[in-house]
Amino acid sequence: MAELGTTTPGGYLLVLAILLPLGGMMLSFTPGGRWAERIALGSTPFGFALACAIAFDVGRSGKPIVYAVGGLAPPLGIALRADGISAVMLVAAAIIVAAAAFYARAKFATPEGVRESRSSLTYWIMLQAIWAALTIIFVGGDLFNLYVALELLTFAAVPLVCIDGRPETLAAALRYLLFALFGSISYLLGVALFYGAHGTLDIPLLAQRVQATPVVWTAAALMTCGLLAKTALFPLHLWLPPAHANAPAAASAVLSGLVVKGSFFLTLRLWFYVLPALPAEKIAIVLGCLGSAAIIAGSIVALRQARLKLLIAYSTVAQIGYLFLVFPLAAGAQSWSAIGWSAGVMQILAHAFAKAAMFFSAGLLAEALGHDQIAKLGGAARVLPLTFLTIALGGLSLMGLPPSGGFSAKWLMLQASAASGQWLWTLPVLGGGLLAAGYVYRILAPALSDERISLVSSPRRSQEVVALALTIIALALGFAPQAFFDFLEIGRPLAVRLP
Amino acid sequence: MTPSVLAGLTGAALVGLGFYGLILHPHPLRKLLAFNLIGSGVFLVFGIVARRGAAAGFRFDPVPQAMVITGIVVAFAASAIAVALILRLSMESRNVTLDPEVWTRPNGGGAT
Amino acid sequence: MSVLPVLDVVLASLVIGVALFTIAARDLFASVVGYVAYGLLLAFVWIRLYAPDVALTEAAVGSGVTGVLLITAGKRLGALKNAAPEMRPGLSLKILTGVLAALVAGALGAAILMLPDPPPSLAPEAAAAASGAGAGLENPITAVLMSYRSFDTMLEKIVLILAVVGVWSVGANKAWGSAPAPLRQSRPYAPMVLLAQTLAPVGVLIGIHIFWTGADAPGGAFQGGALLAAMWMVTMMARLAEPPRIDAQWLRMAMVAGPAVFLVTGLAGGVLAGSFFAYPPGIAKPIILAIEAFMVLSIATALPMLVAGPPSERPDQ
Amino acid sequence: MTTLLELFSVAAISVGAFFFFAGTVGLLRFPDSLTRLHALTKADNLGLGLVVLGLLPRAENTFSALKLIVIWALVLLSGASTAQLIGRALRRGRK
Repeated sequence: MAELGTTTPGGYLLVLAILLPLGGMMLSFTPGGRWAERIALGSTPFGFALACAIAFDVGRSGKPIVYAVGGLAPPLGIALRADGISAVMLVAAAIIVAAAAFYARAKFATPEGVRESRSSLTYWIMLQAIWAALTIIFVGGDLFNLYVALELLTFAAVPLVCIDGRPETLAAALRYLLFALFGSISYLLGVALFYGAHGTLDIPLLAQRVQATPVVWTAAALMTCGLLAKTALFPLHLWLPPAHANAPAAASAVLSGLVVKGSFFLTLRLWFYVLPALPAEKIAIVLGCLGSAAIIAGSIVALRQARLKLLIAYSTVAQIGYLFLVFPLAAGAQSWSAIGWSAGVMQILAHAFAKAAMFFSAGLLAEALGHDQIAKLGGAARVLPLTFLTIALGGLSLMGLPPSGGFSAKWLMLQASAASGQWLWTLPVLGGGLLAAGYVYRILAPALSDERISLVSSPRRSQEVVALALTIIALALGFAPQAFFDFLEIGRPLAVRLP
Repeated sequence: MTPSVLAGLTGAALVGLGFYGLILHPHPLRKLLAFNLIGSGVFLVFGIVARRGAAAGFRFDPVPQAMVITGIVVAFAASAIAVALILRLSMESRNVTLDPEVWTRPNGGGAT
Repeated sequence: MSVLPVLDVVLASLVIGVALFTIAARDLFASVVGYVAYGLLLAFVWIRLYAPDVALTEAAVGSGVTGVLLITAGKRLGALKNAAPEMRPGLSLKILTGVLAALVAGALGAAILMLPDPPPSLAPEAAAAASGAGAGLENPITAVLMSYRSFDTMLEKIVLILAVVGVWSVGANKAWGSAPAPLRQSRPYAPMVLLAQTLAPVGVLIGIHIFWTGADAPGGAFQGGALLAAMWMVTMMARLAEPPRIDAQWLRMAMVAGPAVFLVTGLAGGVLAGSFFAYPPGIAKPIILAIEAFMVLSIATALPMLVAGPPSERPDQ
Repeated sequence: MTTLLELFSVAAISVGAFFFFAGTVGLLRFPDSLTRLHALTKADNLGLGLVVLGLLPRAENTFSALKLIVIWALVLLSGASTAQLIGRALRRGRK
């Protein structure tokens, strides 16, 4: 384990990947105005290239790449590490942020004749801040450093929710902020106890030292509760639908596709990287049950929504539920845990791309029709074919029909349940798929009818293409080769049961 | 009882008190105060961890103390954003409530 | 020496008592005032935990600047006259929450009592690194903040800028670019003006002193910067100065200066010192002091802007 | 000489502490806000002044003695100003 504290050859890439959006953010803030947009857009290709370089380096060496910041190894210093899932998440985040940036040019370009406008500056700065925070979350190796990154993520996400300033968005943003603050303070309390018990916050060092003591259990419980509140796992999901549905589409896509995954990623880090040695079967079952409840409840509520964006937001609540099935399905060092692990990561990715595409399409649709009432979508597919194609293909992935990333994820989940003999988990997976089919049908069926509908404005082709491109990625994930799943295993610690 | 244990138990009590206030108070500013109480309780836990870690000629472990300083700054930033939101919300409407029922508007905008 | 334990118990009960008042007070404003008093009491607890640096931060930020923020908010809310929604929670909910809160506090208290003995500590590592990566800084906390965990410190300063943008973004579209509302609504008042005129110069000197001694004694960039911020706020309250326009270039550059210089030095470390965020040996201490000086500037400008709130459409009301 | 200074120091601090005590009693017992304010500022100014006076002989060097005096002066300044501000707020409230 000693090598996890020393810098590896490609390690400097991790620092650059973090500093690029941070520097871009500060550079955007100082001159402001149109520079914010230019810098944000201009930095996305570089960020994508860095993420790819990191993924390439991890794949080539077959080991995590590490950077000890300041040349000082943990426990005193802070280390950054990228393993298989970090690299995959970095690439996914870079793609979705870039897509959001290109999509948002239409709405958040600084208007003519103004030097700087409120919503434009806020959007471009917060987008870069979200990107920076997620990058740190994906590669951070120190629990306190990750806390600061979590707060950075919150402070960047909340203003996006209320960016158009209507009272209901302000209320949604405030509720989101309070939930998120509760989440991070609870996480921080766990961090304090971990430090008090073991004198380090470095993830691999902590993993070596932890024992199943009451202090460690308390710390783990506090951190998990905090992260669940931020991830909006049922029953702590109440803040999510109004927040995500009221934000502008260019922001909702990032919030739903990426931001909630940040805190989920840390939950994975906590249980699979910090505490793999803990006998946590019961915790895994509790998390799995909450996830199942989220799948069923979220989908049923989604079925009853009148507004398209709220429906998609409730669908996020349900899809987050699937993520938590990874805890019972990938636990331990069994032959089947790798299947469960692949399923979980695949679900993160498939949902990120499909959901971002659906929010983009919902935004286009609302702009073109002047509303997003599902009941009044009659005939809309005829006038907006590309947008509805995106919704249909994204829906395919959400339902879990082949060929799509969503299908792979759910199929792997079924396989893992079968292999591990935990048959009960197949019920929420299948039930959730059926319910998802129901709500996707609710959108598509009226849209495909013969009614006549008039457009307020016609959508931009470039925005439609961005949304379609993301769904195509979500579908392409369904063809991921075995090498991809092997890549996800790089750096995943296998449980070594404590005596 | 040593001062550090006493401070730790004080911290635990503050976390409990803040938790109670955060859940029960309907007014968001009161919730914010409760959140700050929890925050200071958590910082006290860091404080006793630092105090217990006195070694090598130091009367405290400097690492957790430095974390508290960072934490206080972050908590202040959080309070500032929350206060701005609360004030704006109360200017925009008569409701300062966060009750989802009040804000569920079936024909609401927010379409784009 | 035997008085101290009694004083500790008295202090702890006072802290909890004031916290209880903050939670239980009927009146919003009373609760806010209780919170400010609570912050000051906490500073004493920090002194007793041998944490003078934290005590300074708590007094300056946790109680001082946060106090101004909350009291201003309480007054503005009171002026708006839309009181809290009268939805008193029911008794059963109260009992349930109370039990839950007691459970949380109990579990936490038990965990604290069960922390291992001998306690783990990074103090030996910090002592060993003091002359190397610690750059010979006598104050180990400054060494942690500026060297061992400098990455966290840079991020924290960026969080402050982000919070400023977040606060500004809540304002109205029309107001964008103009200045925030003044910190006090009233006309200049002689005693306040006198206070600002006499206190501010002294306070600025003390702030710089706290920053400068921070390398070797309790204090540092944050505490010093917070004091400078407070002095700027006092002059704004006396209406000797008004909040600046939010699109002023000097303001934005001052706020970004600290983290930007930090980031650039961190990058330069990759070339000059062999590792990002490392300092070249020998000149580490002057470099750290230079970064801290810029951070003082950033903190002194960012904190008052966070308190002043979003840009306002009516600058003179 | 040292004993005399020591005695003076203890006496001054004790008298200062008494003023603080009296001020606190006043704060709790006086009937209205203005009189309470009077009690409070008396305690602050006089009590702290005496405590500082008592601590002066114990200061390690001239610089720290100077610091003590500056502290007293700052508390005097801020105490007096806040008392003015509170007093004005009270008078406005009565109108």
